[in-house]
Amino acid sequence: MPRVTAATLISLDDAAALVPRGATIMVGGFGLVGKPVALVERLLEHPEATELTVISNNVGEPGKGLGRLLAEGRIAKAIGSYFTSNRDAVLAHAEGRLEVELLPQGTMSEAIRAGGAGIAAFYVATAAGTLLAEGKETREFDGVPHLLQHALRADVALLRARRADELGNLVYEKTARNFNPDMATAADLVIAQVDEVVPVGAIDPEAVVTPHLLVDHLVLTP
Amino acid sequence: MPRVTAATLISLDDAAALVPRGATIMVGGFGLVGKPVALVERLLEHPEATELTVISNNVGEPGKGLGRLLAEGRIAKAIGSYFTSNRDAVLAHAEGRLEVELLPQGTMSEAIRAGGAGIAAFYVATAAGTLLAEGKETREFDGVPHLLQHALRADVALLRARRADELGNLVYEKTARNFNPDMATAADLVIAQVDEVVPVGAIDPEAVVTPHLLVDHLVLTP
Amino acid sequence: MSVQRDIARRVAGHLRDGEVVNLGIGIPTLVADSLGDREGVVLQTENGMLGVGPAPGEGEADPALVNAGKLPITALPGASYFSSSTSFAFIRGGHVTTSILGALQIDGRGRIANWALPGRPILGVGGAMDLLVGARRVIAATTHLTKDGEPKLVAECALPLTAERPADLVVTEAATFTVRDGGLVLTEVAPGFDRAWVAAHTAAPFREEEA
Amino acid sequence: MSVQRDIARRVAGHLRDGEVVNLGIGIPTLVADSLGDREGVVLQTENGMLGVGPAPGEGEADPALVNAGKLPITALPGASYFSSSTSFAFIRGGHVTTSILGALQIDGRGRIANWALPGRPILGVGGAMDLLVGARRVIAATTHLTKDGEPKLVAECALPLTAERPADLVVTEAATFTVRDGGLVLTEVAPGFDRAWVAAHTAAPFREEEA
Repeated sequence: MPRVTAATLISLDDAAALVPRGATIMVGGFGLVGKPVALVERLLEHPEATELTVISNNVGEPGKGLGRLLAEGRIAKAIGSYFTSNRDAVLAHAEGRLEVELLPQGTMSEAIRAGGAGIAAFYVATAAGTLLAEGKETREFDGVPHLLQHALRADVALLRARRADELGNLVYEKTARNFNPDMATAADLVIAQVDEVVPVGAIDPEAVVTPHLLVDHLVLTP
Repeated sequence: MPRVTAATLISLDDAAALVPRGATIMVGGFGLVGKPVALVERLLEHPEATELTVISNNVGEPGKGLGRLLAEGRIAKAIGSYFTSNRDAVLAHAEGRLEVELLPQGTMSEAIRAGGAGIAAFYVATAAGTLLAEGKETREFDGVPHLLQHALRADVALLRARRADELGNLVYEKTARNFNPDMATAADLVIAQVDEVVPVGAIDPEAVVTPHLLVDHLVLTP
Repeated sequence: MSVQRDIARRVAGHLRDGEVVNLGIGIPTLVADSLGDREGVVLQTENGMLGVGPAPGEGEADPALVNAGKLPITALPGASYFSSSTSFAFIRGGHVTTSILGALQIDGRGRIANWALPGRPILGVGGAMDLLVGARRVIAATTHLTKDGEPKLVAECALPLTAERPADLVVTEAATFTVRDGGLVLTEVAPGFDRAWVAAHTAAPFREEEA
Repeated sequence: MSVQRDIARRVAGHLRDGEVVNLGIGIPTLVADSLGDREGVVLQTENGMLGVGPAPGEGEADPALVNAGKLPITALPGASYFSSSTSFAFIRGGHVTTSILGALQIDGRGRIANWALPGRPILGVGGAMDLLVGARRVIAATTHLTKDGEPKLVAECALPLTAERPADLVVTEAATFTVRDGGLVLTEVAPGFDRAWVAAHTAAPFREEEA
C-alpha cells in the first residue's frame, strides 16, 4: 500500500548529492554504533559536500566515517560532546583547521530535540559554573544557576536505522538508536540509511520510533 | 525474574492512600481515553485526598473520573488545556470554588516533559500575543515573540497503561497513550493502573514506552 | 449539516498529495470523510497518532482510538502512536504540513479567533494555538455567517485571537479567500453564490483576485 | 589493574538494592563485574539503555550493544532502549539514583574535575556534567594518587571542575570519604592502609568520623 507521502528510496549517490557546500548536517550515532557510515563515506565522492558544519556526538575515528571527511578537509566546524577520541580532530583543532563547539551530551541531545520541537531555547543546570558556561546566559531557578541553551537545527540529517517500512516509519537496533530519533526531527531534509525495507503494516504501530512524517528519503544498504 | 527494583503491585486502596491532602497530582488521559478512572474514583473513598491541584488535560466529565472528585469539592485547582466540556468545572470556576490555569495543550505536555527532564523552563511561540500570554515573560528569537514556560511537576502521577511487566516497564494502547508517558517522568511517585502484568522479558525491549525506572507502583484492574 | 459537509468537501479540494494534515474539531473533522481514497493525504491527530482512517462502522468503535474531538476513528496501515508531548513537538516543529481549523471570527488580516466564546469564562483552548503556530499552512474552515446571520469575516475580531499568525486560506460555503500581503484576497466564489452575495456578507475588507 | 578492581569492588559495596546506577568510563565500568548476581541494582547507560548486563563472552559481542565507553555489553531481561535525549532527560530528571564517576582531581568540598586534561585542548566532555547535575547520588571512584604519585584529593582543583555540585561519596583503594556539610569526612580506611597513610597522601583537608 505505497502512498505518495512515502519516503522515497534513493541511491547512496543521490543521497550524497543532497548535501550542498556549506551545509549543516546532523549525523546519528554514538561512536560508530548507529552511524550511517556508508552515507557519510559516500560524501567523499561528492566534492560539493564540503565546508560542512557537522553536528554529531563525535567526529568518527581516524580513517572511519566522519573521520575520513575530516581528514579530507571537508569539515569546517564540529558541534558535539566528545572529540578527544579522534586524534585527527584534536590536531585539526590545534592547527586552526577545525572550529569546535563542545556541549555536554545531554544538553546537545536536548538542543537537537528542541530544534525539532519548535522550542527556541531552554534552561538547564548542566555545565553552570564550569568552563562550558562561558559566553552563555545564566539564570537562577529556585536558587540554582541554569544556562540558556538555544536549539540546534540542520539542513540535512543522515541517520542509521535498522528497518523502515515503505512509508518511512523507522525502528532502530538496541543502543544504535541513540541520537538518530532526535536528529530525525531537527533537519529540513532527513535521509535514513537502513538495513531493510518492509511492507507497510509490518512494523507494530505501537513500536514505531520515528513516524514517517519525519523521513524524506531511505537508502538501503544490505 | 523479579527484582527488588520492580514496581510493587498494590491495591486500589493502598494507591489512593498515597495521595495526601493538598497534593499536586498528574492524571493521564485525553478525556476518558487513557484515564486511570478506577484509581481516580477510588480517591473518593479516601477523605485525605482533598484540596488537590490536578494537572490533567481535562477534569473529566460530570459524574465520571475527575468530574466526580470535582463534584465532591476535592479539587482546589486544575491545570489543563480544556475544561469547557465539563459544565461542573465551568460552574465551580464561576462560583470561585475552582482555580484554573489554562495552557495550550502542546505547551502543557511540553511543560510536563520538562518537569521530568530537568529542564527548568523553555521558550515557545505558542500563545504569544494572545490572552494566555498575560503575566508571562516574552522574548524574541529570530524576531518571533516566544513565551517562557516553566516546567510542571507533581507529587503523584496516576497513569493508565495497557500492560506492565513485573519490573514496571509500560506499554500503552493506541491513542490511550497520550499524556501518560510524559507524566510518568514528572512526579515524585508514579502509580500506573494496568490491565495486565506480564513476566519480565515479555515486552519487546525496543517497544517499551515507559522504562521501569520511572514507575513505583502498579495497580491491576482486570 | 449539508453546509458543513459542503465546506469540508471544498477544503479537501485544497489538499495536496504528500501533505500531513491535522483536522480541528467541528467542520474540519468532516474533511476526513471527504478525502475518500485520497491515499496521498495522511492525517495526524494531536492526541498522539499518525495515520487516521475513516470513522468505524456501527458498533465497531475501539474505545482506545479517538481523534482530538474524542470521536471514534480507525487506524490505517502504517499508522503510529506517540505521546502528547511528542505529538505537539511534531506540530510545533513544522512536521505537520497543514492544519485545518474552525473559526468563530476571522479578521481582515486572516487571523483566527476560535477558542474563547463570547461572554463565557475562558476555560478551554486545546491544541488550536499550538497548531496555528506550528503548522506550515493553516486553512480556516467555517460557515460564512454565524447562526445569527452575522458575518464571521470581520475587520477586527471582537473575540480574542487564537494567534497572531494568520490563516493561509479561508474556506466557507460561499467563497475562498487567500491571505496575501497581510490581507484577504477573494480567490473563488462557490457555485450558487456570487460576488455581490460575498461582498454583502463579508464585514472584513478584501481584495478581488486580479485577472 | 587489581587496584582498579579493588576500588570497583569497594564502590559496589556502597550500592543499595533498588538503585538505578550509571557507570562512567574507566574504573566505574568495572563496577558492573563486581555486582555479581546483585539483581537489585539496575544499570543504565547514557547512550540509551536500561538493564545493562555483564560483558559478553569472547566472540559474542553484539555490534549494536555498547556502553558509554563503547565497550560491548549484554542486555538483561526487562531491558529497554531509548534515544539520547530521552536518556539524558532521565538523568537530569533525577530518575538515575546513582552516578559513579571517575576523577582526575577532587577538591576539599568533594567537587570533581574529570573532563579536561592538563595542558590539552578541551575537546571532550561526554555525559559527565549531565550526570553530576542530575543523579540523586554521586560516587567518585578513583585511585588515591595520580600515576605520578601525587594526591588526587586536593584543597583546590588545578583542573577545571566538571560541576559545582560535589560528589556524595569518594571511594579510593585506601579510603572512603563522605561529603558532609561542605567538606570531606573520612568514614573508612581500607584494609592494608591506615589513617597515617591516608593523611600523608591526601592534600585536601578532611575531618575524621566522630565516634
